[in-house]
Amino acid sequence: MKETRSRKRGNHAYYRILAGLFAVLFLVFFVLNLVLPDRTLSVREKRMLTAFPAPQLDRVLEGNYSNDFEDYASDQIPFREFFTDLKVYADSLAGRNESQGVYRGRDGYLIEKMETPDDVVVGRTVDAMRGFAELFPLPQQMILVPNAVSVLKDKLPLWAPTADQNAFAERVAEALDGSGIGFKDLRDTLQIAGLDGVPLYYRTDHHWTTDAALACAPAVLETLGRSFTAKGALLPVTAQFSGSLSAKSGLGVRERDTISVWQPEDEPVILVTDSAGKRASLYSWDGLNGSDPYTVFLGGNEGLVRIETDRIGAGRLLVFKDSYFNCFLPFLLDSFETVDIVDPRYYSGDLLMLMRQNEYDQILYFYNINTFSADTSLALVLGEAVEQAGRK
Amino acid sequence: MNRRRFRSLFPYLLTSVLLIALAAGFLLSRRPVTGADVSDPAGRVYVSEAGERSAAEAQSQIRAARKSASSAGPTAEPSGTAAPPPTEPVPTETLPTAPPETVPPETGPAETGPAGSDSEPRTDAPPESPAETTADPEPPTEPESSAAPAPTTSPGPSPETILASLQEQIRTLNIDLFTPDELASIRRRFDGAVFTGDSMAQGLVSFELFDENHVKFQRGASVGEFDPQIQAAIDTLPDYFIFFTGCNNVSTYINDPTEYYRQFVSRIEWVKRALPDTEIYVICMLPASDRFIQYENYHVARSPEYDAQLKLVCQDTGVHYVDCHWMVRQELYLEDGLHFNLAFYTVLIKFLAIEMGL
Amino acid sequence: MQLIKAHKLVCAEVLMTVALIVFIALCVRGRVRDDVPLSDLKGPVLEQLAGAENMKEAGAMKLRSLYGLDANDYAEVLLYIPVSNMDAQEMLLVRCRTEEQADAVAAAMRKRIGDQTGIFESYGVEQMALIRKAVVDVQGTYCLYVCDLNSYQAQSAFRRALTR
Amino acid sequence: MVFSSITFLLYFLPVTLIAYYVARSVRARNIVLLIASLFFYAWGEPVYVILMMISICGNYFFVRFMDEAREEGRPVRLHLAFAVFWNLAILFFFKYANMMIGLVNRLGGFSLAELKLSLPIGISFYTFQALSYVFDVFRGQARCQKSLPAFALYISMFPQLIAGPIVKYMDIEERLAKRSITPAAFGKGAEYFILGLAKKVLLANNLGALFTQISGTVPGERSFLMVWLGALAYTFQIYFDFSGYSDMAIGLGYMLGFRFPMNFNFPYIAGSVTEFWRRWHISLSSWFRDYVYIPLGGNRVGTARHIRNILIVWALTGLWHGASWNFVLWGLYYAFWLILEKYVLGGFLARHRAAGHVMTGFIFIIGWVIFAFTDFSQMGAYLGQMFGIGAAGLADARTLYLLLTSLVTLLIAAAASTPLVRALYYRTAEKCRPLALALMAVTLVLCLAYLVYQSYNPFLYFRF
Repeated sequence: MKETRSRKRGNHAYYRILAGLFAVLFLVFFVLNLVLPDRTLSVREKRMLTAFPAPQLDRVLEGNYSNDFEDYASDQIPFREFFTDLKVYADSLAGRNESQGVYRGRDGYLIEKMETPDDVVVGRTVDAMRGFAELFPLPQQMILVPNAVSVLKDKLPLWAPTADQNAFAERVAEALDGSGIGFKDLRDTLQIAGLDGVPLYYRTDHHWTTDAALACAPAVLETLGRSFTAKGALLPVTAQFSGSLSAKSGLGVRERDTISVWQPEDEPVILVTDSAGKRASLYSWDGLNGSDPYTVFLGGNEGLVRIETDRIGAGRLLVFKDSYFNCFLPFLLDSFETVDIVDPRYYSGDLLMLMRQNEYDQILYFYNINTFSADTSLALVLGEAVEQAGRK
Repeated sequence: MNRRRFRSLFPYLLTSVLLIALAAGFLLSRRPVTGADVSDPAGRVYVSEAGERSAAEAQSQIRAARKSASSAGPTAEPSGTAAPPPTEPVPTETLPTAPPETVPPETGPAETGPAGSDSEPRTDAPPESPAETTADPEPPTEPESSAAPAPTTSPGPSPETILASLQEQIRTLNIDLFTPDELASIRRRFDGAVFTGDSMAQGLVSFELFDENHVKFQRGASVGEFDPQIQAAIDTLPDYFIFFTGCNNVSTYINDPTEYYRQFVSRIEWVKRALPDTEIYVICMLPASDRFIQYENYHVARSPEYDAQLKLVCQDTGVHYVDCHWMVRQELYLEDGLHFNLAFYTVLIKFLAIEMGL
Repeated sequence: MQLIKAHKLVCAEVLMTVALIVFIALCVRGRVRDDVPLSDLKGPVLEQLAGAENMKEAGAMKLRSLYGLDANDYAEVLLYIPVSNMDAQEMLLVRCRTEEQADAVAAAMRKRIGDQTGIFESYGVEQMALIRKAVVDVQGTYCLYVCDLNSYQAQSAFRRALTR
Repeated sequence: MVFSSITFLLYFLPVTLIAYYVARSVRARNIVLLIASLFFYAWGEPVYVILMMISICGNYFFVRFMDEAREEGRPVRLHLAFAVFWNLAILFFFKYANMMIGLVNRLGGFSLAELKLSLPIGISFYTFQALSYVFDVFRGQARCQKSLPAFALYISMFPQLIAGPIVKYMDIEERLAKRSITPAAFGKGAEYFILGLAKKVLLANNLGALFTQISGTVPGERSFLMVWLGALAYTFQIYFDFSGYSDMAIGLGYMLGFRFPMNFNFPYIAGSVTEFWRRWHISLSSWFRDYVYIPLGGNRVGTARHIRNILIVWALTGLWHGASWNFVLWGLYYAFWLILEKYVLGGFLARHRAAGHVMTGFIFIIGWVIFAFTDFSQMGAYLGQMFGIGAAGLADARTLYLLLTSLVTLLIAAAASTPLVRALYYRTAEKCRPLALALMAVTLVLCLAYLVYQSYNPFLYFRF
């Protein structure tokens, strides 16, 4: 071929050095990879790294072993964080500002995209809620908290595509119409608070801040027929918070958020009961220092948590919730005697028995839009109770 | 370096500088983060009294608030108090059991127990009721429960009528099980109670009568082997603490019933110290079925002897001994002949509710 | 001589063709089908079970509380639990969406055996007899857990229904 | 195993190269390379490695015994036909059986159950190499290979086993017996390998993600500009994926002392479809030319038979790329343009170079859309939208966002598909060596970074 001949005289010196460079790079890396010990935990990604997969005959024959080994090889590569940061840096040079569904917004905000909701899934959830309301015609409220992708729209990168949370909220409101379940979308409350300079969402995590929860407390309690009069202050407990969106996308690894906690002047006496036993404080301080500081609110994944307070006769509340409610709970404690909190994703108890055992005065559904639009557990838990009631 | 050579090398130098700049930018971006410390503009630091308070204190404060509220106004729901003890239940036909070989217990209850019992142990005098009493179960003695404050009898049929209907159901062996509403009200009344024991207690969970928060069991454990479960039960800060143990203890302490006595006393003392104002109930040691004794394990035939020890433990430690022998029927055992079926448990719980005055 | 030489070529051709056909047959037969709906599998497997009559179908909540699995993650799920929970007969059929999912389901099934053993170990004599015969089997995207006197017959019925 | 994986780069390659250079004689090196290649193949296909061994042994014995028979003057034409049929039967059964069953079911109304057989990786490549060996020996262009390991090495050598180039036996015959490696050759190999890896990992994978996102969008939400952006992205993805692999294969060949033929010669700067096919997947088109087109008479026959030859060869070329009818359509699509250029547009193209380039560009972009969609209805919808039928408006925010965030990659891709980038690199290598070396090192590290990130799937901890 004409083309290869022209390089015949090529500069051999260059290729000899390149050969040396290539050999050295690969040898050094090969030796380092064998010598350095395997790591078990990646703090940055908040996950366990794959350990050496012992070859089993059936896995090898099915051809799955090669995938296991590739996971191990790339998990245990030396300087793993260097490489992931380099990739993210190169992406930003190439103009990409989205990784794993998370946008790198302005002012250091990481904002999670909303996937187009599956109306069948949401329909099933709403039907289950209506069925449950017929079974237990107690006063019930649905609180829907919009996420940063809708409230902090101006922080999104130019033209960044995402599903519309406001339209979704309106669809849910329509679906709940006439079901006896009150509906409150906190969009306006949050926007007003935002204008007053309240920091509404964490930069590196998908949750809303305690400040935002405080700003919405009066509106939420009003829907529960109570008023939020408690006085107190929001005090910071950590400024080292690097949240789940940064772990998920690898972006914003240098950003840190501050978590604040509500310090009321007249603090109610409370007794918290969950699977780990009973404790007198709402907050889990070792959760704060663990791998996800947001678990300072109410601890890890609990199916059922019971809160008893010394506000006797203030009513008994049942809450179906996701993690957005955890930091809101302190604002309710003044207004109720007992608060039973069910997180359908982890609840495997008998909801019907729970309802029969306790005479609740009110039911509260407290969800953020991203989780609610893709949730299947609430429909499962409510549906099981309704079906059991039908059978007995 | 003459101008022409410089001009020809210029693009490469430019690219090199750009490359170095980008590399520097990247390395700078990986500087370790020195996060700000936690500073509140007004200098306040979060201090939570709730944090200092122990769970037990919190519970007692909340209970106190409830009591004061309930005495103030009728709205509070009736707090659990002991109903009046049942009058003379009529024991039906006695239980045919093989006469136990009599092994006179040499010494009184030992002083040392794992928790060092400081209650008034019967140091020297051997327990008066010699073990060789006939197997005829005396009628349930008067549990020396401290006189409870004026009981507010719950509405509905009086305990006596419930007990009579239970005995009738046992006699005719057609026992009606819990309806969902009955079970819900039973669970509400037993909300302040916790069971602990071996597979006998585990039956309460298997039959879904109570959830795991109210039953801390260790299958196959004799009285000295389920301390973790006792601790877990204590941690739930219950109003009522109920021991429900079975025949495992017979084989474990086969040659020393008094050791069984000593172990049980120390556990009860431990619970009394941990939960001073909690009422403790001990369900009697129920015998195994005849076919189990014949085919499986003749040791178990001596269970009444250990049951007698258990009664002594209750008398000595001043806790309630719940005698359920009258409800034992061969037909109420499961296939294994050692455990009981749902019908038996249902009657047991209804009877327990009466005994505890819930 | 030529005859043998000629034969060598023909023998090679025949031999290699036979080898090819055998390999193809093994491949085709070994392949597990992934188009079989659970409703077709339910019949053959259930009729093998000795304790089928005192079992009842259970829903997604039981699947979560007993196995910690979420029914929505899988294509189809079929769970049978004993009528009285003092018995140990149980059967779970899961049709996964991918083969990777099958590994996680199999692990949950093995953990279930451990839980059952923990419950019945010290006193459930008959129950332990069943649990010792419990079977976890993965065929492609199908996972089966059977705890019954005839678990092995149920497993072979499960495999027969899935291979060609 | 694939080249673009950490397992290959940090485990397989170093071990293999060290073992290869420790072995002194060519025979020992052949053995080392054979073992490594079989392990390489078995890693991803533990069952089908047996099929490849059957193909190797089969071809080895057929050709050897045929060679002996031919020396004794006995006719072997029949056995040759059987050998060819045997190889094609393997390829047909494992790759095209389901396609044909589907056809038979549709035409005859039967309902034969489809064979759920997964496609063995690289079967099209090693079958074509085996056939090239059979033809070369039969035509006397190569001597029969007496040593089974050497022949097995030719078929299963790991650099060109998975994605080619398809090496004709006669091109490699003498290097199987005698070859040497100089540091400069190793360096040359390293250069090819790094550039190939960069094409695959940095360009092909990223543009592939863009195309997947666009083709995955519901047709109703795809604007006119978006579908063209998607087509362009796929055009670059398929080129940089294929040519990246070929460059890596050629690079590894250099490191092992082989010289594999150039497989891609900047096809996207072709001025006509004919020239495009002289630059695209050269080893495949030359295989079809030598073993199918010329034996059929090539263009030395009348126009009608020449057109028939082009149709046959290009339909087969399309079919070779994948077991579904859109590939055949893709082949015939090019046959149509080749015939048109041969008999109609020839003169016009010679005179209007610029128009030729633009026209060829549109032709192969449309061609790649046919190639990309195995489902005709999706293909139809996509193509329709490319011509304005059913597109949701000229452009929308989503399209502009996709264009904005992939602009840099597209520009680099466009530059890299012309000889410009390589020419610049060679001049840098001569004029300012440290910069060239630095660029090579940075490129390699970047490729590793992107490969490591693929496994970056933090446990969705925040889902609680």
